[in-house]
Amino acid sequence: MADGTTVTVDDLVAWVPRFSEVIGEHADELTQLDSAIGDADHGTNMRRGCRAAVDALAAAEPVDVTGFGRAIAMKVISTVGGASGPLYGSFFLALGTTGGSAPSMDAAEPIAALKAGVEAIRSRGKAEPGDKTMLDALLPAIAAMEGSLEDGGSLADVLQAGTDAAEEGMRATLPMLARKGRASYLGERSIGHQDPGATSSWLLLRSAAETLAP
Amino acid sequence: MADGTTVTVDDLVAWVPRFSEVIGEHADELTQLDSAIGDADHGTNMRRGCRAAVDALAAAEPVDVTGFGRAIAMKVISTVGGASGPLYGSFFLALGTTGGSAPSMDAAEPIAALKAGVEAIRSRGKAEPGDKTMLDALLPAIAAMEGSLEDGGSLADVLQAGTDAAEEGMRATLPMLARKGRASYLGERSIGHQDPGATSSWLLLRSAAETLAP
Amino acid sequence: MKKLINATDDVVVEALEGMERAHTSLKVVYDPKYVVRADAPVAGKVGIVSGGGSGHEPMHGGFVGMGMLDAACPGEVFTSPTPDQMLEATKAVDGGAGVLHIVKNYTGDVLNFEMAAELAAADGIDVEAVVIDDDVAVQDSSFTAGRRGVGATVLAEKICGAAAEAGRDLAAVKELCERVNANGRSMGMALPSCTVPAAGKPTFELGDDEMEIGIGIHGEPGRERRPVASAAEVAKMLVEPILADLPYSEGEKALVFVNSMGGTPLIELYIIYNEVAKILAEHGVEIARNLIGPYIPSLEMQGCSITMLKLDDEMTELWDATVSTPALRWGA
Amino acid sequence: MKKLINATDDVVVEALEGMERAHTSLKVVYDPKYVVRADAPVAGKVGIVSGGGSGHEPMHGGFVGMGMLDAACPGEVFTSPTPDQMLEATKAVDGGAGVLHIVKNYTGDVLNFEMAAELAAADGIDVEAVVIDDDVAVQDSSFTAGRRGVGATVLAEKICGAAAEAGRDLAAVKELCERVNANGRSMGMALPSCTVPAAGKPTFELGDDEMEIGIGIHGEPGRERRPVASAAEVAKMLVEPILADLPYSEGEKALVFVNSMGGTPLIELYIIYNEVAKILAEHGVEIARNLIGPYIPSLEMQGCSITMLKLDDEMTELWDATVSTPALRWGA
Ligand SMILES: Nc1ncnc2c1ncn2[C@@H]1O[C@H](COP(=O)(O)OP(=O)(O)O)[C@@H](O)[C@H]1O
Ligand SMILES: Nc1ncnc2c1ncn2[C@@H]1O[C@H](COP(=O)(O)OP(=O)(O)O)[C@@H](O)[C@H]1O
Ligand SMILES: [Mg+2]
Ligand SMILES: [Mg+2]
Ligand SMILES: [Mg+2]
Ligand SMILES: [Mg+2]
Repeated sequence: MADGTTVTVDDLVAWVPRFSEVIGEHADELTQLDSAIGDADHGTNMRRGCRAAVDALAAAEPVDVTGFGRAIAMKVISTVGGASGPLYGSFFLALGTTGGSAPSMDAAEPIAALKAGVEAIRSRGKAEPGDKTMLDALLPAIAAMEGSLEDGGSLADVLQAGTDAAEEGMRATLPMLARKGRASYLGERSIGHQDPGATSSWLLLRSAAETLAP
Repeated sequence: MADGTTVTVDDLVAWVPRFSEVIGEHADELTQLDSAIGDADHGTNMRRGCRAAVDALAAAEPVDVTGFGRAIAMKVISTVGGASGPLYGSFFLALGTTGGSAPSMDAAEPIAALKAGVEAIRSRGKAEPGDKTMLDALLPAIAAMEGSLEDGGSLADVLQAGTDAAEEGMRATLPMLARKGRASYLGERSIGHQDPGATSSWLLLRSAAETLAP
Repeated sequence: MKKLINATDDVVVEALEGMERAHTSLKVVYDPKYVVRADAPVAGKVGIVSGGGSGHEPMHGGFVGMGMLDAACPGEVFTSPTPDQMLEATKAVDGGAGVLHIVKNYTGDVLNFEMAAELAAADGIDVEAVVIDDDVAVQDSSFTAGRRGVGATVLAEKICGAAAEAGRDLAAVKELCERVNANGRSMGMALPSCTVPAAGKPTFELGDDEMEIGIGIHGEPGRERRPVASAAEVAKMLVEPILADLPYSEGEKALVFVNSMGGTPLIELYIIYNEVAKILAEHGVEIARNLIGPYIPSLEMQGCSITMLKLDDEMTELWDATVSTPALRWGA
Repeated sequence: MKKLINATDDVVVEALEGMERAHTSLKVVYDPKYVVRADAPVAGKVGIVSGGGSGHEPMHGGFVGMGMLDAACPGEVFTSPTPDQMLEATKAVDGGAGVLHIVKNYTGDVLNFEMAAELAAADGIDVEAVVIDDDVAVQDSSFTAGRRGVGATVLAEKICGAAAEAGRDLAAVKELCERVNANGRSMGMALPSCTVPAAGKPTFELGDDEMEIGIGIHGEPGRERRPVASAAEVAKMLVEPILADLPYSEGEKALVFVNSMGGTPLIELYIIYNEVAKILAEHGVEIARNLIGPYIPSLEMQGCSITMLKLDDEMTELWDATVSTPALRWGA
């Protein structure tokens, strides 16, 4: 159980059904956003992948962070499809590897693990900040969490800071011109729409805050 | 020129542009009627055929009734298509043959020629009265014209009687269940719609009244 | 109306020009209009001519070529061609062994082909005609114009084309065509209707949750309107009337043709085919051959039709024979 | 939404079941999903695997067979397949001569194929990948994900399939695929959009007199919205950017592929082809080969795309070589 500073594998395992739940609630909205600047499947993709990940996790019963990351990553990669599948898959794989083969993470470790996940998205997708992708929610979130951590925030504070920054980053994608993914084909016309991937990334962090440090 | 009892080839030749004109005015309506119980082309078919017949007639310069009938029939047959093409084509062919190789028709002759035309439609299409086809306008018109003729009506009276009967016959197709042509596929659902072919047949007689005995 | 056309009056001619430019194996004659094998007439071979309204492409022009039709006469969209077209096409393909007209049972087609046959006979050509009437949606009685000719037409053209190519005589090809017709049954349905270019709006309007069962191929409405249903239910609504009309004994073989009405994509046709296959398996009918695709559509209408042909060995062999046309091609 | 489906979640699997039932030359594997030649692996032959979102049928499953693809991996509708699919398909077709992945340049496809190739390489299979990016509607710059892969994919699959069948080695087939890509250019347009089954309504809405120029094949909007125009104007809007991007010298030969986005009927494709042929004649480009039909559609979207491939003798010969797949078949 979360004691305010430690993140256990059980906490991580609780994160995924919650993420799946909020994705389910927002699936139509995500698909809606993707139909404006993409191909109208982001919500469907994410819902399918999250459900599968929940089942996979229940079956895998991981005992360490690496095992957790690997179990989800493989499932996400093989069920989400599209651009977001390999990206979120890489996120969980790197998170797990960095989190290590211990049953819990302490102090700065959870944030380092999240950061490794985000960096994996960046190196797989080769997007830059401002390209109007999920990175525009995730990178500011990492920065905010690192700042909050330095300021001595509790894990709950840190994750809340990350969620807030992700939400702001997500909203900031609205005026951006897309340079990566399907939305980039729209050029100027991508302006004025919020990025679906940034939106699901905010939900990822929000559900982390809710479950890792409740 | 029409003198009240005689129908000259010139009168017949004047009939066709007038028919073409009223078909043009009613083309959308005919197509509309055909879209309710057919395939939405009766107006288009008739307009195309009538225009071609007008040109053919101008080129052919027929000198007798047979020549008139043949010139139109061949053009109508080769331009209208659909069910109505061979039917109206047969009408003009038989009208011409019965009208004979004289430059005009007198007394009962024009009505006999019209009747032969209608009989040709009947034998080509094998429809019966009440089948919801053009015959339901044409057969009552022939009967009315023969009656008016017997009553000593002038050619104008006779043709007007025919037009009135055709109009009534056309309206009477509304409640009929179609048994011939494309509309028959609809069964019960053909009830409540006026037959497009009966409508164009009424226009055929109306334009005859206007031009053969003006 | 949104269509990739220039003027509505030029649709048929310009599409023919496109065909002529695309397929060197074909020749197109414009006055009167017909599409003919470039090597016609084939001496000693029975010629096969079909035709009908345009808007059902590839039927019939796309079926002209070695092993199938010798010529096709396109009418305006959804309108029968005229006798002068069939007469000239018949003359062009007569290789001395006579000509078979394959006619779909629509009043307009029948009357116009009839006139053409009379004219061709007067010119001394041996002409026979077979009227295809496979659509079980229409009650065949003296109170209707009879069943429409739909999907079985494609199968008859392929099978008779192979027989003619193999050197059978006119009587034999005609008899075979009647046999295909006697053993073929179809039924179709539509989700939304289609728009005839010259009419400018859909032939019939369907509510958001309605479909039309028993449609023909001219965009005309059908037997009944129903709430939209699943692929499994639709397959049942189409297959059951076919089997009721022409029952199959255990082990009898069928060619199953799942046709798109135009706007229904292939992925959905495969779903329908899957359901049809399941239904037929329950009835003990073996699907020996199949054809899946938009071969006799109605412009962009969404929906499908199913045709079943009860196969014998001869028909199967002729179906498998080499064919080389723009739309059907194998073995060549 | 009106579609001939059962549940939206079952669309892809049920269509695969239909394909499997319909085509004995194919085998379908369901977990993970791929369609493969029944005779795979062909010993000593380079295997060719492609894949992508579903909803573009016949691409890619309909192109599996002798002379074209060895396997195809279907994703959900308009969604890339996943690496486990490509990995298993790659293993299934590896006949010892290595495997070529033909990938359309969509971020999702590229990332998923990349992961699959890494996994296959780890399993000791020689894998090469070519990313097709022929869509001139997209500016190819560091500010975009680059040009999309569209119509040239079909041509690359046919030509490389023939080369693999003829026994060329992996490096040669890869080089050829890059050559096809370098010489292929496409551009597409839509009248109305299409509806992804799981989304339930059209991906984008167009006004009654609007069309969308420069669309991709995933139903996504394109380069610009314009008032609807005639077939002649549309042909010009699609061909001119292609020629601007890859000019043809007098006498150079092209394969012209006029593709339906799904809901546009063949009669209109021929009208477009006719206009394209006229434009190219003015530019002195000879159309040596053509392909006309719905080979890479977007469900029932109305509209078309044009692909031009600058042909050399080798590509022409490989294009003409025997192919036997559900969707493309000649010489067999
Ligand atoms: N190269 C990239 N790097 C990071 N994120 C990306 C990249 N390309 C796309 N994305 C993200 O993926 C989201 C779309 O995901 P999804 O709709 O599931 O996949 P697809 O675009 O293949 O349909 C976008 O909104 C964007 O946030
Ligand atoms: N067998 C028939 N006898 C007489 N008239 C007929 C017959 N069949 C159809 N018609 C007439 O033809 C009209 C339809 O003509 P049209 O729409 O031009 O041809 P099509 O039905 O081939 O599209 C019908 O309204 C009907 O009056
Ligand atoms: Mg998407
Ligand atoms: Mg009609
Ligand atoms: Mg008609
Ligand atoms: Mg997608």
